[in-house]
Amino acid sequence: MIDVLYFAWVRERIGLPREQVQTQATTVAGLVDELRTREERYALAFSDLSSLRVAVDQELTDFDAPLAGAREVAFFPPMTGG
Amino acid sequence: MIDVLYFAWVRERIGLPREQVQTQATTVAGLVDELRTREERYALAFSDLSSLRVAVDQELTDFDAPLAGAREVAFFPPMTGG
Amino acid sequence: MRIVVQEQPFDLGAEVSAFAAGRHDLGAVVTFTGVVRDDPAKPLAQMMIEHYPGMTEKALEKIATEAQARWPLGDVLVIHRFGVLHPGEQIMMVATAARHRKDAFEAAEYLMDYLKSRAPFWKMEKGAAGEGWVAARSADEDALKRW
Amino acid sequence: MRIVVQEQPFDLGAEVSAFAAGRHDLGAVVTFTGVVRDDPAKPLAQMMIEHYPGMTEKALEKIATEAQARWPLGDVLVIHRFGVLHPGEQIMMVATAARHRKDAFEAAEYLMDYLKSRAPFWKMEKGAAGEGWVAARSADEDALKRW
Repeated sequence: MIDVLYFAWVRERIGLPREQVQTQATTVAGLVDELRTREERYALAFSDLSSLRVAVDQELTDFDAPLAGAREVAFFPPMTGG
Repeated sequence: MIDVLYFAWVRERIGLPREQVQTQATTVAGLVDELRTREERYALAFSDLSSLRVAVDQELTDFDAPLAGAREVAFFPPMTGG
Repeated sequence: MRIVVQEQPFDLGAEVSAFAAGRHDLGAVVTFTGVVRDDPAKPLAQMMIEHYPGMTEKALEKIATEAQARWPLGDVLVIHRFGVLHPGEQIMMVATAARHRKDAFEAAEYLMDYLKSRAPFWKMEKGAAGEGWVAARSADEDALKRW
Repeated sequence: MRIVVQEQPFDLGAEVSAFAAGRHDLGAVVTFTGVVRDDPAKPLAQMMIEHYPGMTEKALEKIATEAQARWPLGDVLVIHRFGVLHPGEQIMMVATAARHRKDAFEAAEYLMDYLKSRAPFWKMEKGAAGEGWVAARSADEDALKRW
């Protein structure tokens, strides 16, 4: 089980800020593929990966990143701080 | 008659902060030549023009600048503000 | 180094005074302050800043640590707010102190460039015309290529 | 634009707060503060700053006006002290406000580069080892080539 977190419009599209997910995926991209098949709102949120960023265990990474040992994966749009 | 002002170590070498000078010089360089002939302390202060800066009527300029109409000429080392 | 992520306003004047005080070996202090901007053509009622608690602090510390590794800095301060803000309010600030001004300026610009695109904050604007998430500017991503 | 040349100390925190306040169209505020630095290897008792009354104000106004012509600035502030200062005291500050951070940063660096080499201030340091005028650094003159 890993915690999956959503922020900003990803959170709005999926409709919740975090959930626990049972996954067989070995990479972030694999997890995304699993989520996409769940429901339309997931497919919509993950329709364009180039507009998304991902963090594994609170470190920014990319969609090829392995999930081995990961406790927390977060999906969000490009940051707009400052 | 023009006011001639000295700042920082130029003031210290010449021994006064300002004086009125009667001059026939038409350029700053001409004024410097006249001052140099006055006394040793002037010759010393003006011995290396590359280490000096000049302002005519409170505008930074160079030693070729004309003196026509000038009321105030100031000599000083490179600035070190900030 | 001091990293602060908080909802409440901060006192810019007090922060700058405290940051600059007491260190006699540092000749140059640079600050950047980000303010909620209001466009008269598209009036803003409020800005809501979402963040990723836990990751935010880590990301800011990583950016500040990298700045300290690249420039000889005496001190670094980063403060960033989240929650609801209104036009004219201060969103965030960074401060850098160094012996020479070039280092303090460059480090502050570096902090801002990375904070913009690598710290997990997202801005939503609410106004008369509705609400919407602020889009990342490609100029902000491009700014990172400088370093 | 506000240009201040004065002998007494200024309140950095109050100046920064006042400068940043009230303008809702400006998202970015940058400040630079110069502090009298003390080198432990060569302890400084005091710094004396001489200036050229009349020309100083004109030179600073000219530099600030040029900065406003080059960058879209909402406001510019320059404060510079003269007279006797001690280690840790603030010598001067500049502040710039703009819509975007790049303009505010560049304008502040421009102001500092020109102020260093084109505003008529001279520093004398007094310490245990005697007194002497601070020499201009060629790096400061070189910095102007950037603009």
